[in-house]
Amino acid sequence: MACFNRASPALMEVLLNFHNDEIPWDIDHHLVEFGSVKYHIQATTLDPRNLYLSVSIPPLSPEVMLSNGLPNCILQDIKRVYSDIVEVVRPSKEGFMVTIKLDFNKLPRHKDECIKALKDVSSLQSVILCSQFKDMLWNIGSQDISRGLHQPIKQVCHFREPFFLIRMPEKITIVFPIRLKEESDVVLATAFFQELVDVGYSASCAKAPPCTWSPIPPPELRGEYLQYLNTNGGFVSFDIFSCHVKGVRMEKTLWILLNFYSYLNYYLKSTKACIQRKMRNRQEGLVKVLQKARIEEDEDNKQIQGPKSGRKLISFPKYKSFRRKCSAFARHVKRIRSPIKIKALNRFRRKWLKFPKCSSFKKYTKLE
Amino acid sequence: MANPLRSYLTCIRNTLEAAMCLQNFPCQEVERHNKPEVELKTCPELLLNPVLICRNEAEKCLIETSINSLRISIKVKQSDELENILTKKFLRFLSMRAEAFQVLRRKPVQFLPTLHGSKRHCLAHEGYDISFLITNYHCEDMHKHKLIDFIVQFMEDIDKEITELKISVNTRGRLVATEFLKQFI
Amino acid sequence: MAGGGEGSSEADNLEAIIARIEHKSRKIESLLKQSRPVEALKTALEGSPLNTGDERCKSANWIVVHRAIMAIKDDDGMFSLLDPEYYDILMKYLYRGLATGDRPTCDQCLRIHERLTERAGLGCILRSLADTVNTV
Amino acid sequence: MAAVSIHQFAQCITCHAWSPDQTMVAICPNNNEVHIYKLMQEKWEKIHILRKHDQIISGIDWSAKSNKIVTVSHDRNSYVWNQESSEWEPTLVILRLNRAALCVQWSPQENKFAVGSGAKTVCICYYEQENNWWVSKLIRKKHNSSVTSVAWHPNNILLATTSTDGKCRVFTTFIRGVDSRGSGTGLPYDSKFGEQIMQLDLSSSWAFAVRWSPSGSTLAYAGHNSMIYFVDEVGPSPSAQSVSFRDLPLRDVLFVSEKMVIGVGFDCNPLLFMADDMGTWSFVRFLDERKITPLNSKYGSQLLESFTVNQNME
Repeated sequence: MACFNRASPALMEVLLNFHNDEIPWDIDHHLVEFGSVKYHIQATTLDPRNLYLSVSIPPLSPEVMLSNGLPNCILQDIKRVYSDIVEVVRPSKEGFMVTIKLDFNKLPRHKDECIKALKDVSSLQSVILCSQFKDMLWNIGSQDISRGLHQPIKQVCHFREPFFLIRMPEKITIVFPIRLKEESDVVLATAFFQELVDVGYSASCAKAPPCTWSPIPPPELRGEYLQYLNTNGGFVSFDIFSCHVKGVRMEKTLWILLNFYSYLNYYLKSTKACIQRKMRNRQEGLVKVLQKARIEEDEDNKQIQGPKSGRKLISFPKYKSFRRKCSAFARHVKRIRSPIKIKALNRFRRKWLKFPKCSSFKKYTKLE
Repeated sequence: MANPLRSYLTCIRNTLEAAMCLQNFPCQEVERHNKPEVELKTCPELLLNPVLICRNEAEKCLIETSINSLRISIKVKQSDELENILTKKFLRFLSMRAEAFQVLRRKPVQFLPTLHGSKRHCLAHEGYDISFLITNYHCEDMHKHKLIDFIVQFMEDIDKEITELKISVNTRGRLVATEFLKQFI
Repeated sequence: MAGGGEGSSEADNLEAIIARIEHKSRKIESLLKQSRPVEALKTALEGSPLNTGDERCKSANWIVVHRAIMAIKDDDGMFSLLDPEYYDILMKYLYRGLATGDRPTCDQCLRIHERLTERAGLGCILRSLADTVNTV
Repeated sequence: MAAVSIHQFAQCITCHAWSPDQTMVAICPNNNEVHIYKLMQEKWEKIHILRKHDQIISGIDWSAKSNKIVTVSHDRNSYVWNQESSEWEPTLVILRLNRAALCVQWSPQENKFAVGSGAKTVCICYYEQENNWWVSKLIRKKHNSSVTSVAWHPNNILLATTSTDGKCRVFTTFIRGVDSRGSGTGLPYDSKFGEQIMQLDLSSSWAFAVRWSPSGSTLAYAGHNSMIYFVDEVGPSPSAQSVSFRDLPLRDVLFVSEKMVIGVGFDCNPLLFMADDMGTWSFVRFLDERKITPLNSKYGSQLLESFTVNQNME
């Protein structure tokens, strides 16, 4: 579920095609991304410069109902981001959270700028998500506190992977409970979190939100539903201070955090692929070693060998002539061979043969 | 002082050289059968003493020899969970491709024969990571010393591969973690 | 061949074997004090209870042999003094040491195993593998 | 000494036998066939293929006087091959085995042959003239494991066997109507067929390759524990020597003379053993100087049985 790109590539393509085509045409497209983000794109030849884009995304929190359309603050954000080229249409299309009208006449003339603008439109989903998230961050706790209920924790379900927000006086902590399917993923992820924590302490990342990992739930979460605290990969927490959400950094920070799970999963997937690749290389190397052990067929063809002659300086092209010479030599040897009298060895063996003193020891026993 | 890994592998190599004196041997129990006696274990007189060669508590190699086959079971060092998982992954990867190796058994030996009928080798009870079965047929179409080279290289490579994989996973993790946190800046 | 002297493995014999091993143990300690590790090793290997099926005797003797093996520091010195008749029995005990999984023992046994194989050949290993009757 | 000549007949040869005049050799190329090669114009030509067995052939013997070939196989059968005109004609010998046959040898008088088997038995086969039929008589007792080799004493009566139970045994194989009493065996006249004369329990592991010296006074066999055993005074009180050597175990031995034995085995290099004037046996050296270069791999990975060189030396 890699959705690090804010802009949806599919949506972007539709918009670009629509923009580039000289001849106006009817569009009535439905797009679904990540299983739960739905788009509807509609344009008609009657109104060639306007395009209607509707979007529906699952709510960040089970407590928030968005079926009645987006809250005002989010609409404000949309208006702010897209200022002049986009207009929010009310009521939104049936079954969608929001419908916007994109006025192609208002797109910038310069090509690059125009593409950038379309890209911004394609990232409508992220704008809405971040806006929701921001809203939640601001409101968390404060409402409850005002109502007299001290409940600084909010559970957020993004793509069915819940995480927790904990409001503290000076910071907001985001806690990701890590649940993974495979045992090997857990180990790889744990190693990754270790690195994440280490890197977080290094000077180069001092400005990033401090990150911690713990195999057990942070104390703030005690009392939450066990089903959410039941993890196999522990808990990763990021502390968000005001400096991380100041001005333009706000949206970036929120988007990164919203994508933490995807980032993790992408990391695991690519790491496993990398391991697999390395293992395959190693396996191929080993298979080669084993193949070398095989007694080759061509060795069989080397039928007649000269008796231990010192003539080993052959190059491959000369192999045949060498073989001929060898066999001639062997024939010669056979002819001059006379019956070998091993008994003669008795005479020579004192002179010629070394007796391994230590290797052959014997006992002589009379058996019953 | 010699390199301990080298002595360990040399010991295994020498033991295998001695143990790998296999011959075609038809089954005594079942008519017209010819099966690796080391797997059947029906005739104790056709088995040699199994030997367990350890480098330490974590790394060991069991060599069981019979008249027509021998089985080598290896336990690879795994000092932490990551090494453990990488070893498992690697050996499973290789076992799935056992046909490429021929001599690799699909499942490692999970039991330990009690050596000389005693209880003292209880260290080895956890089982092994991977096993090789070598029969006289392997020795007939492969060079014995090269086959042993393979086993030894396999053991060396597993060690190397696990170390390298671990370094690679950690380096990768660090890079990706840095990239992740840099996004905030 | 060294060892293997014990023909019978009668129960009343076991006590005698244990007593002899204890005696050996004292002798080895004294030899080690005199810095004569090879003599100690020879003493340890001599009269090893091979034929008996009794684990207690075998373990007792192993403890003694282990003590002597671990005291060997100079391999070349050892082999210059150790007669070939001890090779086969030493090889058997080296395999016993290698099976322990104890790192110092394994290191020591691996080193001596390599040197012993150079000297005594693969035949010596085979005599250890193949002798299913006289075990240590 | 280097090999006189090397000829690659097959990737793997499981057993072989020389023709009486040693111009031919019968080999099994690790399958169910016997290939007969003849040396013609200094080249080995394949002249016959004997196909009758349906499993791997484990033993071949070629009788010196009567020019008959006997083969045994894991298929539990044996064939005696007679050369008629230019072809080899097989005669099936029903061994009455329910396990593989492992080894075979013609008796010195060539009126009997012995087969060792995986059924822990030995078959003594002899020819019944009136029925034109080879009869197999079994020695069922004594062996506790497969019989790995058989060897006939020159007296045509005593048979030595080795087994994977580690023992070497000697039996009498007197068969009424085939053997005559008192044929110089020095054995009591009442010795019965299949009676065990001696059992040697020297080897702590599998025993292989039993052979008699030419005179029949010494018996040699090999253990898988890299030992070779020499036994004199075969009978009720034999004397034995064990010689251990530093290399891999033997699979076959050959007496070149009373005092000289050559052993072959997993070292792929024949070993020479000799007895000194006192009769003490010891390992002398390897026959092939090319030792200690295992990298030279053309020679296969094991040498289970090979007397290419030795036969020429006799």
